[in-house]
Amino acid sequence: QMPAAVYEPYQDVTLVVNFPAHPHYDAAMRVLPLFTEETGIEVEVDQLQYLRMRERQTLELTQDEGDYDLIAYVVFSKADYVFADQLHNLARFFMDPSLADPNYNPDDLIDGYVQNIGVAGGTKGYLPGPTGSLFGIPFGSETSVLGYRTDIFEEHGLEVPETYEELLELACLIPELEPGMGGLASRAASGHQASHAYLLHLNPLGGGIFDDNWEPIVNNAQGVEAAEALKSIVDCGIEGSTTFGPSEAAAAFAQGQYGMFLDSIAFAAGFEDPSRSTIAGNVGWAMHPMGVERASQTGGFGLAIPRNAPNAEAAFLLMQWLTSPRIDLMIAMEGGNPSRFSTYQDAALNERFPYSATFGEALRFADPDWRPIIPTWGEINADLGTTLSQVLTEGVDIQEALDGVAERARGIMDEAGYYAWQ
Amino acid sequence: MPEIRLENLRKAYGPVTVIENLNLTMDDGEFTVLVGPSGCGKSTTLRMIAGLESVTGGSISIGDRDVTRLDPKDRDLAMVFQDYALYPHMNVAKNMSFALRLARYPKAEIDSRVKEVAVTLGLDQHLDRRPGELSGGQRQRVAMGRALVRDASTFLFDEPLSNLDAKLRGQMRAELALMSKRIQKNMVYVTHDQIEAMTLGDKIVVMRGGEIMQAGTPEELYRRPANRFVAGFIGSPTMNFLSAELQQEGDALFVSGPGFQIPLSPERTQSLDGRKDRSVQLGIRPSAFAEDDGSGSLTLPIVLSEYIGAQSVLMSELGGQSIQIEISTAAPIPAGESRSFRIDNEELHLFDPQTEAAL
Amino acid sequence: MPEIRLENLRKAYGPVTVIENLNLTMDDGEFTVLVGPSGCGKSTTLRMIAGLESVTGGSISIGDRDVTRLDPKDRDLAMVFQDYALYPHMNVAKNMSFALRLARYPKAEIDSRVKEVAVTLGLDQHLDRRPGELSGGQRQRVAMGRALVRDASTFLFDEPLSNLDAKLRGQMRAELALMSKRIQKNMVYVTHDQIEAMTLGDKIVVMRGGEIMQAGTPEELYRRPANRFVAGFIGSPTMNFLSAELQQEGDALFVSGPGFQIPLSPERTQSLDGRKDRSVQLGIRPSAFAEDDGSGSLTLPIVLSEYIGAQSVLMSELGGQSIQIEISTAAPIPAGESRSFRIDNEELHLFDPQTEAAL
Amino acid sequence: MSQGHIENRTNPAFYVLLICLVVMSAGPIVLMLANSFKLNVDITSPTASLFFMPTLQNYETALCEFLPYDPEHLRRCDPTFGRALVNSLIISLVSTALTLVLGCMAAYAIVRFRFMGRDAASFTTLIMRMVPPAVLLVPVFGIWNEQFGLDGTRSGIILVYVAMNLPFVIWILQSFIVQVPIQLEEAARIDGAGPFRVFFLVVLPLIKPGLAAAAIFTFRVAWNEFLLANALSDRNSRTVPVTIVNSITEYNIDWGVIMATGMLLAIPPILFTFFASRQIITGMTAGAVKG
Amino acid sequence: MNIQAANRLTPYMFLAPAAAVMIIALLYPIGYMVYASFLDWNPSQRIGEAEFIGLRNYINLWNSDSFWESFWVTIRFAALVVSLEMFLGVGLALLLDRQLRGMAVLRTIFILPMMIAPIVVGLMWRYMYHPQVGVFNRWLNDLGFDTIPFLGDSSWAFASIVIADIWQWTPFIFILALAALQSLPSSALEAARVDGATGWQQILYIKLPLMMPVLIVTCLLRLIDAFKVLEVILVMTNGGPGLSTEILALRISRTASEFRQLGEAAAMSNYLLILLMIITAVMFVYTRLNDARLARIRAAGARAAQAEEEAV
Ligand SMILES: Nc1ncnc2c1ncn2[C@@H]1O[C@H](COP(=O)(O)OP(=O)(O)OP(=O)(O)O)[C@@H](O)[C@H]1O
Ligand SMILES: Nc1ncnc2c1ncn2[C@@H]1O[C@H](COP(=O)(O)OP(=O)(O)OP(=O)(O)O)[C@@H](O)[C@H]1O
Ligand SMILES: [Mg+2]
Ligand SMILES: [Mg+2]
Repeated sequence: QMPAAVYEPYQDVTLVVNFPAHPHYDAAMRVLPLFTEETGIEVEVDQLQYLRMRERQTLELTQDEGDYDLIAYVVFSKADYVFADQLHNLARFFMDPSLADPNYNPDDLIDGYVQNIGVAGGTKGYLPGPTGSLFGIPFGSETSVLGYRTDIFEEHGLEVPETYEELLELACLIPELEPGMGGLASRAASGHQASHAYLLHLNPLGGGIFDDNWEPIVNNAQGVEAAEALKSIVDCGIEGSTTFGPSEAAAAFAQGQYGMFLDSIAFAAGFEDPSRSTIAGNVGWAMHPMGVERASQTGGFGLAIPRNAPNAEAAFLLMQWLTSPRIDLMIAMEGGNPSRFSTYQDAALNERFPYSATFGEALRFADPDWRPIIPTWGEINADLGTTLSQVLTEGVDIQEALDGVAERARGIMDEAGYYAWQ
Repeated sequence: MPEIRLENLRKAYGPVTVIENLNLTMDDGEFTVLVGPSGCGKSTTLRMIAGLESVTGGSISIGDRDVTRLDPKDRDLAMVFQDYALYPHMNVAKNMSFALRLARYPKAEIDSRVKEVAVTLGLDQHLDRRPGELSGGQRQRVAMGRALVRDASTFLFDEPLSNLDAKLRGQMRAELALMSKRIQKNMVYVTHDQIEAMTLGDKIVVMRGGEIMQAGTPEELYRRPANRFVAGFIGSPTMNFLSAELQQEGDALFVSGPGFQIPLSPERTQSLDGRKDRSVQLGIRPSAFAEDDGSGSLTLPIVLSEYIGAQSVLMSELGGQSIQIEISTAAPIPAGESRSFRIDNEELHLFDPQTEAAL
Repeated sequence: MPEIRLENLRKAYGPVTVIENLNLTMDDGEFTVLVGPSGCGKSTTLRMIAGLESVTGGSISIGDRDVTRLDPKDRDLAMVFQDYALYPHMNVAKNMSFALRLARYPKAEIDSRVKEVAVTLGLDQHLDRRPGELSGGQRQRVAMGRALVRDASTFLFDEPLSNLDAKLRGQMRAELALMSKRIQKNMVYVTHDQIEAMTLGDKIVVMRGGEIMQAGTPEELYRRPANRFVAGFIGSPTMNFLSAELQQEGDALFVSGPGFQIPLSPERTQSLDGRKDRSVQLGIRPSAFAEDDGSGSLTLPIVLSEYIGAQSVLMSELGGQSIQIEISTAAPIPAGESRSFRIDNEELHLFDPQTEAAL
Repeated sequence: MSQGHIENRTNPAFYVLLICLVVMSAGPIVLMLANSFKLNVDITSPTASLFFMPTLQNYETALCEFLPYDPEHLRRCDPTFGRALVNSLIISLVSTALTLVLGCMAAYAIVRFRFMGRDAASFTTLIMRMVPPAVLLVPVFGIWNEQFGLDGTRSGIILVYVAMNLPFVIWILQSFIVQVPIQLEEAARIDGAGPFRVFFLVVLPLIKPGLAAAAIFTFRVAWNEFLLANALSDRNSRTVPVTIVNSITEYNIDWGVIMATGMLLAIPPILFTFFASRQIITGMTAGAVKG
Repeated sequence: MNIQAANRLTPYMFLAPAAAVMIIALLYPIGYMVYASFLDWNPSQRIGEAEFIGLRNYINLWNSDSFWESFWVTIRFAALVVSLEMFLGVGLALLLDRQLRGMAVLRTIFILPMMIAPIVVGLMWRYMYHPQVGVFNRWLNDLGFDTIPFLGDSSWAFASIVIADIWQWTPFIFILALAALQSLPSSALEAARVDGATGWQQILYIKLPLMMPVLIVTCLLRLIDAFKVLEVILVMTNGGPGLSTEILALRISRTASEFRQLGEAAAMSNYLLILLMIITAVMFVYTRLNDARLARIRAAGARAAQAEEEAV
C-alpha cells in the first residue's frame, strides 16, 4: 500500500478525466470510487463515445488551460497529440520519487500494448526505439483472437486452425457442413471496417502498408494474398455480410450464424451474455492463426496527461493507480481488459473468464506495427477501405485495386513530405 | 333554370341559430331580391343555396333534384360574393375567364365574352391588372364580371353594386334588368338599395333575424306590408309610426292620437269592426303627405327642413312624436313655419301593437 | 382640428398616374365629402392624407405642419377603410379598443366608450365575436366603430355605410351629422350615396380621373354645376342631356332641337349673348318636369313607366333621344300614353359641347 | 363566415391511402418501439418473430437514475441522462423562442421595408445556411473559447443554435409575412401603433401557422443537434444527443437501449409538435379585408 | 405601398438583433473557414500555426477523382431527394388539408419521422435494411423472393439512402406546405368551387399558385439541407459501398475529423457553397426577371390605357 503521504498535497484536487464509453472503462469506473476512498482525491469522469471523445480532445488540447487532467485516447490519436506537443512526457513523473511508485512493475505491462499505444518518437516516429519515449500507458487495450463454436467443431470433428491455410479452408468448409452457416465472421463494410479486416490478415501473411522507406507495398504479392484471403472469407460468409461492421459481425456470430470469429478480445464477454447471445457456453478461443508469422492486431486506448492539464501530478497518481497490478486485476475482474501479463495469468481471473490465459498468450505476439500511426493514415485508410469495399462488392480486380491504392498513397505521402530526404 | 325550393332550412353556428325554418320557392326564371337588416341572414341563405355553407337542417332543391349535400360545382350556379373573393394571383381577365376556362370553352369565345362584359363594366382598360392594383369599386366590378360571363342556370348576387357610384349603379341595374329579361335565368339578389330591390325584383323577400317577414311583388310590399317591420323597412325615407287609438264616432271610425284625428274610409271601418277603442300603431309614409291649402286635416310645424334638389325632407311633430315628411317643392321650405297637409286614406297603415301584424 | 391643405398633390403607380395635381383645402371643422366615379382616386386621396400611400409629388399640410412625409401614427387621425381591414385575431371589442389601448387610456374609459359606440352601431350583441364570424354589414360597422371610439383630430371615412341597410344607414347618417356638429373635427368622407353626400357634406368635392371637377356646397353643385360632368354626376336619377341649338327669334332666345323649342328667360338670353346659332348641350333633371294640363310646352310619349311608391320614373323620348322623367304620382302612369309637361326655366342647364363647361 | 364547409363525402379510397401512408410513415417507428422492448439477442436474431417476451430492461437502463430501485441487469448506472435532459430542454426551448422572435423580426424588415442592403441581407442570410457544421466546428470552438469565453456554457450552445437556425426562420417566415394583408398593418398604423407594435400585435399573431411550422423545425434541430453540442458543451451543459451515442461503441451497438433512448428522446419534440401543429389552423385572416 | 420616409432606421432596428447574432456567431466563423481553405491546417493546430498554401487545397480537390465522384453523387442525391420529397410532402399536405376528427394526431404521426434523432434513424434504417434481420429482406424471404442487398450493392445502397432520406424529410415539406395551405384565403377557394373547379382544378389553379412563394422557399431550403445530410448516411453506409453513397457533406466531415485536414474540408465546403450560390442566384434572377417581365407587360397595358383615356 502506498503511504497516504504521497496523496496528501492533492487532497483538495478534483480530477477531471475524459473516458470513452467502452466496457473496459465502465469496469474501471466501478472501481474508481476506491481511489477516492484510498487517496481522498475526487474524480469526475466525462464519458463520451470514443470518436466524439477524440474530436473533443482535439479541440480541448489546443487550449491554453484545458478541462481535463487525464485523458484516455484512442491509439491513433497518439501521432496527432504527440506531434502537436500536447501530451506530457511521462519520464518527468516516473523520475519524480515523490510520485513514482517503486512497486509499479513496468516490466509486467504488455510490451505490444506499450509499444503500440504508449511510445512515440522511435523507429518511423511512432514506434519504440532509442529515440522514443513514453507518453501514455495502455488502459483498455485489445488484441485479435480467434473465437470458434466448440459445439460445431466437435460435431464435425474439426481442428482449431493454427495456420492461415487451415483457417481459410475451414472458413469455406463450414458453410458446406452446416448449410446456411457462414465460415468466419468478418467486418467488411466500406471504409474503415474493410480496411481493418484486411489489415488483420496483412501482417500475418507477411505484407505491410509501407516498407522502411515509406514506399507503399500494399500491392505486392503478400498484399494481394491478404486481399484474396479477405475476399474468400467474405464470400464464404452469409448473405449480405459485405455490409457488416464489427457489431453486425459479432451479432451474426452470437446468433449462431457463423462457425468462427476473428476479431478483438473485447467481444468475448458479450458472447457469454445470454441477453445478447444464443451461443453462450459454446465459444472456444484460440490464438490468431499464423501465416508466415504470428502477428495479432493491437489497439484500444491509453491514458495520458495533457500538457494543459490543471493538475498533472495528481493525474499521474491516478494513472499510476489505475494501471497498477492490483487495480488492473480488480478491473479485469469487473470485465475490463488487462494491461498486464500477470493479470492474465491470475487464477481467480481465469476461473471467472476461462479464456484469459489464451488471451495472455496471444498478447505475446501482439504486433505494434500492423498499421502506421502517422497523420496521413486516416486518408490512406479510408481510400484502402473504400477500394477494398469495391473489391468485395463489385468484383474489381484485386491487383489493379491495390495498385491504385498504392499510387494514391504515394501521392499523399509525397505531399506530406515523407520523401523529402530522398 | 328550374325553380329553387328551400324547405325548413335551418342554419346554426354552434349555439347561434342564424336561419330558422326558412321556406321559400323561387320560380323558374324569377328575379328574387332578398332584403333585410344587416346580419339578418341574407348572405348565409345565399351561401347555402350555393353550397358553400353546410345546412344544419331542412333541404334545398333545384328543380326535382335535392341538392342539399351537393358540391357547389355540381349546382351550376354563378355567384358574386359580398366580399368579392377575387383570385389574388390572376389578373382581371383571368379572374373573369376562370370558370369558362375550367369548362373548356373555346379560347376565342372566352376572349369575346370577357371583352364584352369588361366593356359593360368599364373594366376593359384594366384587364391585365391584379386585384390588388384596383380600386374598391373596380374589384367589385370584377366580381360582378366573373358571374356575368357565365352561362350558369342560377345567378346569386350578394350586394353586387354596393361600392359603385350612382351612375354606374344605374347602368348596371339596367343591364341586369335586361339580362334577367333576356336570359330568363333564376336570379337571387341581395341588396340594401331600395331602388334596386324595387326595380329589379319580380319578388322581394324581406328577412329579419333569420326569418322571412313577407315575400311578394314590390308593389305588394309597398302597398300592403304584412306587418310593421316590412312597412318600416320598405320605402325610403321610412314610414312614420304613431301610437294611436281607434275611436268610433257614430258610424265613422277615426284613428286618433294626441293632436290628430283622421277619419277612416267606410271599407276600412268595416274591416276593422270589433277593434274600436283599441290602441293601434298608425303608419304613414313621408311621401303620403301632400301640401294643401289649409283645408286639409293636419297643420304641422316644420322643425327641420332639408332640401335635396327638387324635393324637401321635413321634420315635424305630431302629438309629441317626431315625423318625417317628403314633398316635392320647387324651393326650400324654411324651418320654423307651419304648413297644412292632407293624407290619402289609402296611405294609412294600421298595425296591431302587440303582434305588429297589419290590420 | 386644423385645416388640411393638399397642394399640387400627385400620385403615380409606376407609369400610371392616378392623382394629378390636386389642390384642395379643407377648413377647420369642415365636413368634406369626396364623390366621383369608381376608380377616380378618392381612396387614394384619402390614403395619402392618412399617410398610407407615399406621395409622388406635392405636399399635404395639416394646420401649419407639413405632414407629407410623416408617419400615419403621428398625424392623429382615425380612418374607416373601404375594405374594413379588421384585425382578424381580435374580437369586436378588441378591434374597436385597439387604438385606445395603444394610447393607454384607462380601462374603464375604454370600456365605456366601446360600449357606447357598439350600442350606436347595434353591435353590442357581438362584442366578443371575431370578424370572421360576422356578416358583411356587421364588419363594416366594426370598421366604423373603430374610428368612432377615437379622439383623433381628423376622421377619414371611405364609403363607411355602403353595406348597411337603409334604416341603419339613415341612423348612422344622423349620428354622423350630429357628431360632426358636436365635435367639430375635420371629416373627410368618401361616398357614392347621393343622399349622404348631400345631407352630410359642408362641402362636396367631385373628382374624375384623379382631378377635381368642382368643389362647393351641396346646393351649389346641384343648382349650378360647373360642367356637364358634375351636372350628370350629382342628382339621381341623372340629368337628361340633349343636343340642341341656340336660336334667336326676335329678341327671344330659344334652345331648340328636333321636336322641341324652349324659350329662355331674358336674363339667360342676356348672358348667352353672342352664342346664338351655336350648338349647346341642354341638361334637364328628371325631376324638373312637372305635369301640366296640356298648356305646357312639351308633350311626351311615355315609353316605359316604373312605379316606386309615391313616385314614378318614366322613360320618354324627345327628338330621338331618350329621357327620364321623375314625378310624384298617386297612381302608376300606364306606358303608351302621352302626357304634357312643363319645365321651369331655372331648371335648364346649358353646356358647351366642346369644353363641357356650363354656360 | 367561412367556417362551415360542406363536408365532402370522403372517398373510401382516401382512407385506404391514408392508412397506407400512416403505415409507411409510422412503420419504422413502431418497429423501433417494438425493438425497444426486446433484448438484443431477439433484435439481432434472424428468426425471431412478431412474438417476443417484452422487457422493460432497456428502459430501465436508459432511465436508471430515476428508478427507485437498482435494476439487476445493470452493473453501472450512467447518471448523466437526467441532467442532459434538463439541458436539452432548456437549450431547445430558449433557442427556439429566441430564433423565432429574432427571425421573424428580421423577416418582417426584409418583406415590408425597402432599405439599403435589403437584397444583400436576404441573400447573405441564405448563404450562411449553406455552410456545413463540420467545417464550422473548429472555428466556432476556437472563437467561443478564446474570444467569447462561452465554452461549456448553455448560452454558448444557444447562441450558435440561434445563429444556425435564423436563416431558415427568416426565409420561411418571409413568405408567410407577405401573405398578411397589408391593410391590417395600415389600420394599426392609423390606430397609432409604431412599427414594433404593428409587428408584435398584428403581424405576429397572424403568421401563427408559419411560426408553428418554423418552430417545429427549429426545435427539432436544436433538440437533435449533435456535432456542435459535443464540441461546445462540457459535462454540465451536455445535451441528450451527445449522451445517447455513448451506447454506440464500435464493438457493440446496444440496439435495445438505443431504441429505448431514441423513443424517450422523441417524446419532447413529439409533444412540442403536437401542440405547435395545433396552431397550424386555417382561416387566420378570415373577415379581415374585403376584396 | 409603404411610406418609409419618417423613420429610415426602423428596418435596421428590426434586423439588428438577428443580424448581430448571425454576424457574431455565423459570419465570423465562416470568415475563418474561408480563410482556412487557403491553409494546411490540422485541428490540433491553432489557426495561426497553420501554413498558408494558397489555392493548393482547391487545386488538389479539382484534380481528385473521388472528390468529383462525391460531387456527382451529391448532386444526384439532392436532386432526386428534393424532387420526390416536394412531390410527396405537398401531396400529403393537400391530402390532409381537411377537417377530420383526430387530424392533430394524424399530422403528428406524419411529422414523427423528422423528430427522431438522426443517429437513431440511421441505425433504424440500417437495421431494417439488414440482410438477415431486416424486415424488408425477411418479408422478401417469406414471400419467396430473393433478398436484396440494400446496402451491399452500390445502386441499391444509393436507392436505400434516398428512401431513408425521403422518409425522414418529407415531413419537413409537409409541415410547411400545410401551414401555407392553411394560410390561403378561403374566399378564393369558395369562388373557385362556385366557378365549377373540381378538387384537382382547385389544387392546380388556386392552391398551388397561391402556395408558390412558400413552396419555392421550402424547396430552396430543403435543397440546401439535402447538401448537408450527414448523420443518417454516415450510420447507414458510411459512404459505401465504394464511394456510391459518399455525399460531399460526409466527405467534408470525414476530411475534417478523420483525415484531419481542415483546410481541405473548408475548400470543399466552399466549392459546395459556390454551387449552391449559383443555384440560388439562378432562382433569384429567374424570379426577378419574371417579375420584371410581368411588370413590363402590365406597364405597357397601363400606358396604352392612359393614352386611350386621354384621347377620349
Ligand atoms: N397598385 C396600383 N397600381 C396601379 N394602379 C392602381 C393601383 N392601385 C390603385 N390603382 C388605380 O388607381 C385608381 C384610383 O384608385 P382609388 O382606389 O383611389 O379609386 P376610388 O376612387 O377609391 O374608387 P372606388 O370608388 O372604386 O373605391 C384606380 O383607377 C385604380 O385602378
Ligand atoms: N361563424 C359564425 N358564427 C356565428 N355567427 C355567425 C357566423 N357567421 C355569421 N354569423 C351570424 O349570422 C348572421 C347572418 O349573417 P349573414 O352574413 O347571413 O348576414 P347578412 O344578412 O348577409 O348581413 P349583411 O347585410 O350585413 O351582409 C349574422 O348575425 C352573423 O353575425
Ligand atoms: Mg351579407
Ligand atoms: Mg375607393
